[in-house]
Amino acid sequence: MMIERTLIFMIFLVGFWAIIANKHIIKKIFGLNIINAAVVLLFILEGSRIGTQAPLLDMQVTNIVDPIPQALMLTAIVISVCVSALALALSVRLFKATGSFDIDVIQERLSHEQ
Amino acid sequence: MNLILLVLILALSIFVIASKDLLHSVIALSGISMLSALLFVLLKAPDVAITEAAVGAGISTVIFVWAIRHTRRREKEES
Amino acid sequence: MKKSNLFSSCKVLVTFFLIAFTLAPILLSSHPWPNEGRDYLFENASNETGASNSVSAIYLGYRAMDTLGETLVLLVSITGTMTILVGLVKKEKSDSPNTFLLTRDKRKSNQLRTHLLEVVSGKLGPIVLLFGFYVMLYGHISPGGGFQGGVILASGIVFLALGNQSEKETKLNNPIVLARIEGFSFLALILASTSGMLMGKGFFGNPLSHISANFIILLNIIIGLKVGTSIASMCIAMMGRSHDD
Amino acid sequence: MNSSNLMFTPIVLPLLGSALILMVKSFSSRKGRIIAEYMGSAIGLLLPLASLFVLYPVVREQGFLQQVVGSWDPSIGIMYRFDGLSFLMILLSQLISIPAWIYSRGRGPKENTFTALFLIQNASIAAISMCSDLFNLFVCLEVMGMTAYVLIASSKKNAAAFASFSYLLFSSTAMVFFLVGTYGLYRITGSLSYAGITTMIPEPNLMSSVCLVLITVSVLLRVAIMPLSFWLVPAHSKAPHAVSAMLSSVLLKIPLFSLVRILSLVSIGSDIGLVVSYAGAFTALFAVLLALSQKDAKQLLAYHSISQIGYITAAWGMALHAGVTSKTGAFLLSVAFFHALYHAMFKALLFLSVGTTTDYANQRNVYILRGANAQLRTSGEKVPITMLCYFVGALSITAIPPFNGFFSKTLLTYALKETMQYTLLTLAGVGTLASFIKLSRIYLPAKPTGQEETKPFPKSIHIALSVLALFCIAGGVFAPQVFNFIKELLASHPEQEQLSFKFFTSSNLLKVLYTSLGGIVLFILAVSKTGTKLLSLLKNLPRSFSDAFFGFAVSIAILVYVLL
Repeated sequence: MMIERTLIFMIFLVGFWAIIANKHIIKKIFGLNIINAAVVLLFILEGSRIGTQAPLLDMQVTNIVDPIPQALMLTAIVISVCVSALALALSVRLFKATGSFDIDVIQERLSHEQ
Repeated sequence: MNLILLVLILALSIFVIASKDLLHSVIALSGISMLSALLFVLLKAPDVAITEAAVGAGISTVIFVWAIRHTRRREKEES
Repeated sequence: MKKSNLFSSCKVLVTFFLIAFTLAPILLSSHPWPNEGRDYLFENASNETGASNSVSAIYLGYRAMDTLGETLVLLVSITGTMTILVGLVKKEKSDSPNTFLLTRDKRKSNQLRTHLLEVVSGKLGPIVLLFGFYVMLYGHISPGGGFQGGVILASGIVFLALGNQSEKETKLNNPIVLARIEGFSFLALILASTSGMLMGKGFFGNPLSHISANFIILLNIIIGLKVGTSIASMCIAMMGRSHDD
Repeated sequence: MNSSNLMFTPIVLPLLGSALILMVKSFSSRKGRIIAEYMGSAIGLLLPLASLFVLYPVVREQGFLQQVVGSWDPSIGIMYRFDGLSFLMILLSQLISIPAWIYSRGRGPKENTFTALFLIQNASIAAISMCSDLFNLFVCLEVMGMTAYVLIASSKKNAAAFASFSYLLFSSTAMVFFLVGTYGLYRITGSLSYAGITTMIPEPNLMSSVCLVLITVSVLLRVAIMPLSFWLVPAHSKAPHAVSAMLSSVLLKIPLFSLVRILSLVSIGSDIGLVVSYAGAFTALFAVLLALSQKDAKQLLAYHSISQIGYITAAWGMALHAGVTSKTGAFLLSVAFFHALYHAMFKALLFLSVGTTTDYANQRNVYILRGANAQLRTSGEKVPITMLCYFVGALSITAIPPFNGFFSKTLLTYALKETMQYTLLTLAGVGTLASFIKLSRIYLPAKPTGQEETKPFPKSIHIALSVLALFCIAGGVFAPQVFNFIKELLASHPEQEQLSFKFFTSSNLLKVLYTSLGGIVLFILAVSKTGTKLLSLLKNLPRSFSDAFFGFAVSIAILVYVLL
């Protein structure tokens, strides 16, 4: 149990490291996706501890897992994909404008633009 | 089983960050999504699994590949 | 230069460890998971919403407002992405026609689009579409639902567009038709959400009665169409064609 | 339709308008689109005002309206609560968005999708102001953020794309932390609604405090107080002017006041409030110094947004510290909102008028641009409305008596008397004056250049500017009434005495005089040689991306440390 949580924590930290330390903007978007995936994993993993059956309410089902985190995570997954789609479109535009993926280089080159 | 999948996801996420080839990173990211979808099935969350497989592994990979196709595939070495 | 590099990497490290230490108590917590919500849903979800898939019951019943917000996020993000895409495509239309949909002689990189791809995806398209509709319509009793079905629908439409051998547009992969379906289903979604208000059931209330799954099925269809068409039109725009205005 | 249904109209009507626009866009020709656009914006912008008018007596009598979306059981559904605060927030967003939209007809982005997105943004603001559910707040904030990113990027400049990208990356990362906080609170309490969470937290323990801190800091990031304000300056200065006005007047304040709903219910909210209040006061001072060092006109204004939001957060935090249900707390909260409302008016006015001027003069550098009014005249403006409106805004923000800024700033500093924030805010007032003298120099007369053009000046710009300038002046004239209106809506006690505070006392007027003198002295110092050197030092402070995250981590750590 604890090991699983620690693994998810490590996944989260890997993603966060990519966001803060990597200068490559696409890598930053990868990091954003990874931390989102980590949170989704955490919600589902912990929500499934209290039951043993999928939350489809038939007659013979007695002990379902918590369906609330699942419904929340459906929304969270979609939002994260939307965010990364927009971020990618923006980064393609930035690449076309500056010819670089490095965030500092982009910032520096665009600061000369009026 | 959960543990194995989580270790694989961790390994893949490190690969995503470390790889110099962006296309490899994208494929690894889509691998993360597929493995999470598998994990969600094991954790009795079929709805989330379908969404993750369709959206995480499908759509977002398409967008990433499109973006890389329109820009540059390899991360430039510092010079 | 070197000194400032050292300084900034120190800052990154400090950021990393501060976040790690503050998040550790939450992410590693072993506080028992609450089961009040689960128990309530186990007792009532099927009776109150008529959906035996309790995730669907939450997604389109109890927390339908979140779903509306999610649909809006998708709408806004795709609108934004398309705007940027159209700008980019217009700029480079002249120099690099490496798109999938151009006619054969204009295509630069032919080797990526083989005959096999065209035949398989063309034949697979209708089947994927059918599967998408199944997932969409049966969302209230089995895993799946409007959103997932819509994404599958979108991939079906993209398959049809890819396997389009005669280079002619079919109705389904015509961006204008897609945009029309999208606009119509968005309006339908807003109207459906307000219909409860007129019938005295409140915002997002089920206008007919509380015990039937009709409303969830309706919302599933609307959301499925909306999501499917908008994602499909984004993918088609990425392949180099768009609904020009 | 009963009144509890009516509370959803500020969300539904803008959505309906935008749906109409998007649908007609795909079906109809050019003419139909324009008709649909005007109809949709009438539905989305004007009708909510009408429904607010109907809702006002209900809110005054009942205090609040609440309803679960879809009328489910409150333990599982999403609770929406319409009270005085939501009323005021929606009113604020409507009052500013109407002139901003009118302005966009003249200069701003004119695509159909712009209006549709603008309306969706308004709907999400209304939803944020009402929702009492953590996860729904997350979704609504994402909708609002997403529209903001797209609207910023709708500018043709590439720097706008970068501004949008950095805003996006920074705030989406913060939203993941918000999600982590939601996870922790759900795990402890088994509930997502504010009411459920607060009844289930018996005494603050480590985990619940950290969760609340994560949520607070992630939301405060959109409010952009100082360690979290990296994204604001590029975003606000590079966006199209109508969008800048909206961003700075409305989008900064809505998340701040939506936080009141949850923080006022938990006991650690008062400690968080105290820390945030100090941060706000320091922000007000530092941002003004940074503003003084800028050379780009819109960047200067963007730093003033940070500074003014610092004023608001200083009062807001003290309100939370005192407890918003207590008498002083309610007073402080109304003062904070009072300043937020007036700031929205004059900042929107300033962004629009300065934006127009710099666009027509084709020069944004305040050191180079001179004789801006002559330039405006050559491009077809007969009456110098733009310049007059700019001066109304500038006199308001520098708190010169007949205009609205004087009243809100005087009341705000009065409310914070005998605290450390008072000194900081007074000093910030001096800096504000100095930097506006600097900015006003763009209108100094200079030799007219260029030929007279016969192109008519867009009327919509003049309408938008005059409406906002009228707001500023009327806000000054009716200041006590406006304040009492806000206070009655925010106070939970029915027996409320009228405001006994006198604005035009000799000490207040003297203070204005001293501040003005100080401002002039500071301005002279700033343009002197050493002053310029010091300011350019300040301006060239390294600001990179990782610093933004550093600020984020540090603010989380400080709050956690204070709470333990």
